[in-house]
Amino acid sequence: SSSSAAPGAPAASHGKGTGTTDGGGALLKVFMPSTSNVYLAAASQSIKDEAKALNYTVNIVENNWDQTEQDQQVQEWLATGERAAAVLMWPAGAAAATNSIRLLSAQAPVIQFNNLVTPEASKYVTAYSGVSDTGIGKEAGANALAAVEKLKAEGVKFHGPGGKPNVVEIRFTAGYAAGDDREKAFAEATPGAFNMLAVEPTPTVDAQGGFKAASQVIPRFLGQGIDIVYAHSNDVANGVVQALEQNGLKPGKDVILITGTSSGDMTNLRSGKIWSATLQSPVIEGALVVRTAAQYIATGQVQSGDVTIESSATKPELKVEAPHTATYMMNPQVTAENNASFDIWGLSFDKLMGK
Amino acid sequence: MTSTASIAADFTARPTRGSVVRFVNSHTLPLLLAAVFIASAISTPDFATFANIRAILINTSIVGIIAVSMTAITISGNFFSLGIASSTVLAGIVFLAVSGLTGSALAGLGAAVAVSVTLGIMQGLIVGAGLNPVITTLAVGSVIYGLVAIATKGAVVTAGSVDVAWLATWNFLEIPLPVYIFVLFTAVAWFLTEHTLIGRNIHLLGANRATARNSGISPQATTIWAFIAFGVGLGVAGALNASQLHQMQANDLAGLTMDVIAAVLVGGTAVSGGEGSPTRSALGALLIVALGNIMLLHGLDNGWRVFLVGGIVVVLVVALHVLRKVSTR
Amino acid sequence: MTGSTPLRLEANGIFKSYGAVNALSDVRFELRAGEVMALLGENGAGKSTIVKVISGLVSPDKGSIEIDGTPTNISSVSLSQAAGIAVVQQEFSTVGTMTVAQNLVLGQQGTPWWWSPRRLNDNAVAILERVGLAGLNPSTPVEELSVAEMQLLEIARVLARDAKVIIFDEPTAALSDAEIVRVLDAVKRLASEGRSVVYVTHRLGEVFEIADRVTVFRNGKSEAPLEVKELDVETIVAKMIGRELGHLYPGKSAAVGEVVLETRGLRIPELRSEINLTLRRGEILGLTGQLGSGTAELMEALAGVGEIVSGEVLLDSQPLNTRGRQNGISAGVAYCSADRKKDGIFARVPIRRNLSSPWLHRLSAVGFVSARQEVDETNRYASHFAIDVKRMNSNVGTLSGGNQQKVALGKWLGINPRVLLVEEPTRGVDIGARADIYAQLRRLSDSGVGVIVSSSDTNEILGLSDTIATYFRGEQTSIRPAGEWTESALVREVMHREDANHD
Amino acid sequence: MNAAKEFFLKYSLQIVVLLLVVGIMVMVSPGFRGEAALFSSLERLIPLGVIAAGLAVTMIAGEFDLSVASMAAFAGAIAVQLGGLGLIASILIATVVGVLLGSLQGWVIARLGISSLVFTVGTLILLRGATWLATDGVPVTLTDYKLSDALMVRIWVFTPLSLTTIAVLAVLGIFLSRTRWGREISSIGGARQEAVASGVKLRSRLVLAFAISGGCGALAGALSSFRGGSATPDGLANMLLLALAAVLIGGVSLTGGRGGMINVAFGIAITAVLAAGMSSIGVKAFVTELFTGVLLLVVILLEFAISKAVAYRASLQRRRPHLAVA
Ligand SMILES: Nc1ncnc2c1ncn2[C@@H]1O[C@H](COP(=O)(O)OP(=O)(O)OP(=O)(O)O)[C@@H](O)[C@H]1O
Ligand SMILES: Nc1ncnc2c1ncn2[C@@H]1O[C@H](COP(=O)(O)OP(=O)(O)OP(=O)(O)O)[C@@H](O)[C@H]1O
Ligand SMILES: [Mg+2]
Ligand SMILES: [Mg+2]
Repeated sequence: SSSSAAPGAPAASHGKGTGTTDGGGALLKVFMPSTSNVYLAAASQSIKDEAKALNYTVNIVENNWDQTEQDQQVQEWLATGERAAAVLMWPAGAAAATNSIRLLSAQAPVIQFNNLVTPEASKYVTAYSGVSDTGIGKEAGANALAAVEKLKAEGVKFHGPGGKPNVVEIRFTAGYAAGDDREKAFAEATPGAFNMLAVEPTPTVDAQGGFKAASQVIPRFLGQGIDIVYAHSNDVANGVVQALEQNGLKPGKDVILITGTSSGDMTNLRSGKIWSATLQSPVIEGALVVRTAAQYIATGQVQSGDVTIESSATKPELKVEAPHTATYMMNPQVTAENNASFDIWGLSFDKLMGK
Repeated sequence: MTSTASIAADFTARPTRGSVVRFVNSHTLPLLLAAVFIASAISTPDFATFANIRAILINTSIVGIIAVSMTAITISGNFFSLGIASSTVLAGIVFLAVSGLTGSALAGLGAAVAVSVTLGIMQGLIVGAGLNPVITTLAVGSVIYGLVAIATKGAVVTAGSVDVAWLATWNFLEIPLPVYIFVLFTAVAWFLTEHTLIGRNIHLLGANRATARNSGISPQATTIWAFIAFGVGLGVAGALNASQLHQMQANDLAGLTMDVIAAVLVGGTAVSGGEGSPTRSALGALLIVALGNIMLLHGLDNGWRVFLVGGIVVVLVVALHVLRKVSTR
Repeated sequence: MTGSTPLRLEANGIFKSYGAVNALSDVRFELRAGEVMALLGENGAGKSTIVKVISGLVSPDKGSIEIDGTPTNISSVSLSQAAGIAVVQQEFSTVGTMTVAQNLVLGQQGTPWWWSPRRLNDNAVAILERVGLAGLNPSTPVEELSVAEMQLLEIARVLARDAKVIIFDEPTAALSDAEIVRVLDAVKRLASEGRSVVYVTHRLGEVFEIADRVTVFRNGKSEAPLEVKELDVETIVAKMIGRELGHLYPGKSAAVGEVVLETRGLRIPELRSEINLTLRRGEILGLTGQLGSGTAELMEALAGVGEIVSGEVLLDSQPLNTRGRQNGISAGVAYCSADRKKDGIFARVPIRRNLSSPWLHRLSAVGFVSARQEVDETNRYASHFAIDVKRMNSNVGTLSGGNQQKVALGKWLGINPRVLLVEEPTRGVDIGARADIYAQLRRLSDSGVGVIVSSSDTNEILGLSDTIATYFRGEQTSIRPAGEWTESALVREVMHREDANHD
Repeated sequence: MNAAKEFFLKYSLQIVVLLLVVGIMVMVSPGFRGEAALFSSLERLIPLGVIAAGLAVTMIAGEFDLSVASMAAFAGAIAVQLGGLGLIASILIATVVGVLLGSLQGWVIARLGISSLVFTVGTLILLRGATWLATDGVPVTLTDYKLSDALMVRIWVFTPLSLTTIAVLAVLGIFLSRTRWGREISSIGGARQEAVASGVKLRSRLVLAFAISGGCGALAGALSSFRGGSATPDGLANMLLLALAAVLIGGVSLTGGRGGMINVAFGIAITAVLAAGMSSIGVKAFVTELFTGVLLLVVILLEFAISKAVAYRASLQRRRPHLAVA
């Protein structure tokens, strides 16, 4: 979804690169939502660690998941006239953050993370790095297809018309862009494979919300038979597990639960009630955004095109080369079987999840 | 003209006005609920299934328990608490942590209730001394939220390997425990407000604080009791919520405070105090959840759901108000 | 006098009822230009109601009002003001949180909307002077004023309006003599300027000093106006009451026993001298004085809701704990305050639960209320006070004032009272209920309960009490057996001499 | 001189708290100094300040407009979508819509005599739903972001945003304390029956109070959405409690009649400095919330203690019986 256009005028005005990934103590200004959520807490810690390793100073300003507040904070910072080598921006609401990003881009290169760059904002954002909601949706789709194949081989019959599996999707909150991407990518990865019964948004993006939505949707389709539930995150799926069980369905047996992000409590994933999740590591995302910034500062350039980084066992050396317009983190599948043996960048699954 | 006969005549001569109106007024909610359920059963295909009704009950139970217990505060003339969400989250986290440590969900439940009641007593002391309840609970709620977020560092809290889920999943006739607890809670709360000294005093305090004081009813002690009742409800609700999902985090339950307040007000408990009942709040909570459910079944998107629930709340509180005015004229 | 010139104000066929109570029925009221019309009648006769109708605060159920011969709509306060009517209401109508200057122009359409605080203050100074409040800082919040100052402020506000008709509803009830003189002077001046004044009062002396004519109200009905010149006090009283006083009060005490309650060197903030009172079994002790004389505070102190500086109270020779109502209640001290709506009853709660409220704990073994016992006992007490047991589940707010007062009294029977403290036992209560209440108080006293009654109604005190203590401006001025007083002497005593020549 | 002394005496509590908060922030945050600190605190005034001012007007009238934050969100959505008409026009239209909806609300409340607390709990939800419908559930953005630049022009430490807030506070302050209608709004909060008996038209003053709060909410929402260039269906939801806290910290009474725009100004100054200072140190959002809670508790406890002391002094005065009337 991101354009391959070279960064706009603001970034060019920062001229040539420093030629080194060593920050020399320069400032990275970070705007992101509240670390009262464990994912953000881990990402924030990882940003600090990586910045320290690359000899950058970081200053993080948190908002309470409120774009208005973030807009204010951006204004305030701009008013101080403080210079930063780059701004790392996690918009509280990407679709509503364009104006702040535009204003920031006049002051320093903006590296956006976590929320995909909107087409409108693309001319103000120097580079994106971090999670790919499209990648997650795609991976979840692939996982779902694989699960169906496996079950078919075991002789399981599905409830939908023509033997297609019946699917209920519990998606992120209505209007939440990450949810739109995950919904769309999943559909594109599974063309015509499923009989989609309903796509129900959660009131909040957590287990509570998952339970609230699922507990009312599931009874409605009990009669038709539900084969697969696709929940946008593991955390949301934890609520779905409860709702399934309360309706007498055994997740993992009667119903296959395919999920996106590997957030939240892992008990259900480890016990197999949740069939699979996709890795979204705050540690990698935090490190990645700092690295992207460092690369840009070093080269003063961006190469057009997207790249998804590999799931390598060791953390790759940071080279002085221009970052891509978008650098996506890996989204490998996480299951009951493989989560114990994870080893990416020398980190176990728990470590990757910031524990 | 000067005899007692004229006074007796004075009593009997006053007609009991508008008995139909009064009946409708005192039974508005049950009548309305019945109407809503019947209409939906006819118009909405998946509504009247066992699983759906059960879903409605389950979704009502936690908001319902809190609404029922907060009714004591409202009746006592102390408006409502603006710190519900963070207090419930705290109770849930205490429940999980203590269950995890001791290996017993019951110990966790006890601890959650104990912590909530302690907080209730503290707030009751402040409010009973004459400070504004709305400000006090708003402030305490913010403080609790901050402290919980700091203490948990934003992490999801669980009970580890200890089984706490049975509290929310144990079921009888396929209806899980929280629903029974909700019903029991409502019944007990009704009994206590109607038939105990403290319940009666809570009513009288809300009906007229000055008269209550002159009649030897201590505003301080009575307020504290109301907050204790509230604390018990919060503790139980927090524990049930946490056990339902085996987890809790600081940011959970963001919309809970408004849901509970709406339930109490839709139930028709007077904000000015002295009037209302826990049963009505329970029905209020049920009505709101049922309406949301019906709209969900009709596939309305979120905007319409919020809009219609808002519209119905407005119409309902206005109708209750007008009925009350007519029947007490 | 006139006949051909239209009356300044004429109200015809006015009806107003509250529930089953006819506050006004077919009332006719007239007012000539430049006259002072006194409006007289017992408590609850409907005086304030007609005043409220004329001031646009209350819409009558029926009736018409003409001003200068033209039918005029005065159904809201602003319409009434626009028609040239200004009123000093019986209850205060100043806003405590606002300043004196702001209150003086509050609700006045005529004041320019942009007036600065200084302009308002200048405006205020001139007005305040007319009622002798020249020294008052116009930017003082009204809640910091004394009762008398507030009353004078209200009068000042009305004087400031260039009104054709000015109504005073008991303007002098809270004032001392010097202030009263000032108000009466102001009234005379208004009349001499050609304005019409309606003057509601219970002080008959004032009538003869300032009024030209008198309209008497009785039970919501009006009598034809009478010329003051042709009247004397006895005629007026007979017109007002329409019956003989004798039947109202029960007999006096038969026998007086040992001491029930005693105060020794009691000092409370509002009273300048020590109070030493003795109440004996079988007697009713009456305390009387004007508003602000200190009787209310003395009763509150005895009940445990007021402040005591020093001294002690003995109940049956044992020291009584006077800190908090709860102690008083457990010692058997019952207390009925003067304002039952404010702190004597629970209006939106059924009679039964009102009656049981002070002693419910007695019926609750382990916190659970015994419903049967509650029904039994409340029914018993209700019948004592002639409250219909069939109505026990009706809210007290739906009862008439007299029956509300019976509930406020009756609820104390359940604590097994040893002493009953009653303030203003019959305020706003009509004659039938009054007799009941007096009889009941006497019966309680005869049965050994110590009864202390405080009232600003000297007639009531004289008729009911065996011993009377009088108070004037924070001082106890006498304690004497009731038999030693005549009504006029007692009135003179509480008004303190200067006022005596008024009747 | 005397007036200054009176001012300090009247607002002593708020002044002390403000100085305390400023002092602490300057001490703990090296960056929170001078113009930058002033600017960043002033920028917090939109939307908080204007919403608080509107809420305060209804509280002074003895009522509550709990729908004010939802009104802000709704108006923000309208303003952004009308962006094509130009900055001023769309903000004005949104504000007028707020005034109209507020008046309607006030009229219903006055007409029925219903508790505004109860009624506006309903409209709070209703307007939020309306915002969802108006935005179709997704964030709506300006088509031309440059429109918002005019709002961010800096004039020393001010921007048109903070200047608007100051203007709103000043106008409302003068309106409430210096004009007849304004004083009548305070009077119906201070003593409703007495005010009516004095000739104040209750209904129209209630309508006026709610029109002001609706207009303030809408103005704040429109301005804040223009600054961000966008409006979200669930935006500004936390503003109700923040504004309530600010108003209460400023010393406006929950029971009506007491307090004015100077109190509101103090309240929002205290909360704005706290929030801006905290954010400049990079304190986590929940710590800021914790501090706001503590501050609120401290303020009401102090206020309580002061009121008790005043009552005690008054009772001492009462012991001198009978104030002489001149
Ligand atoms: N708002 C009201 N609701 C119900 N009854 C009322 C109301 N106002 C007055 N009444 C009743 O109407 C009757 C007339 O009252 P009103 O106040 O006019 O008497 P009044 O002559 O002014 O008495 P007082 O001398 O005590 O002031 C009384 O029975 C009173 O209780
Ligand atoms: N504040 C009020 N608001 C509404 N109705 C009231 C109010 N006060 C009294 N009433 C109604 O007015 C009626 C009579 O009250 P009021 O005090 O005038 O009685 P009363 O004429 O004094 O009766 P009694 O014969 O007992 O002396 C009651 O039926 C009550 O319903
Ligand atoms: Mg009167
Ligand atoms: Mg009466």
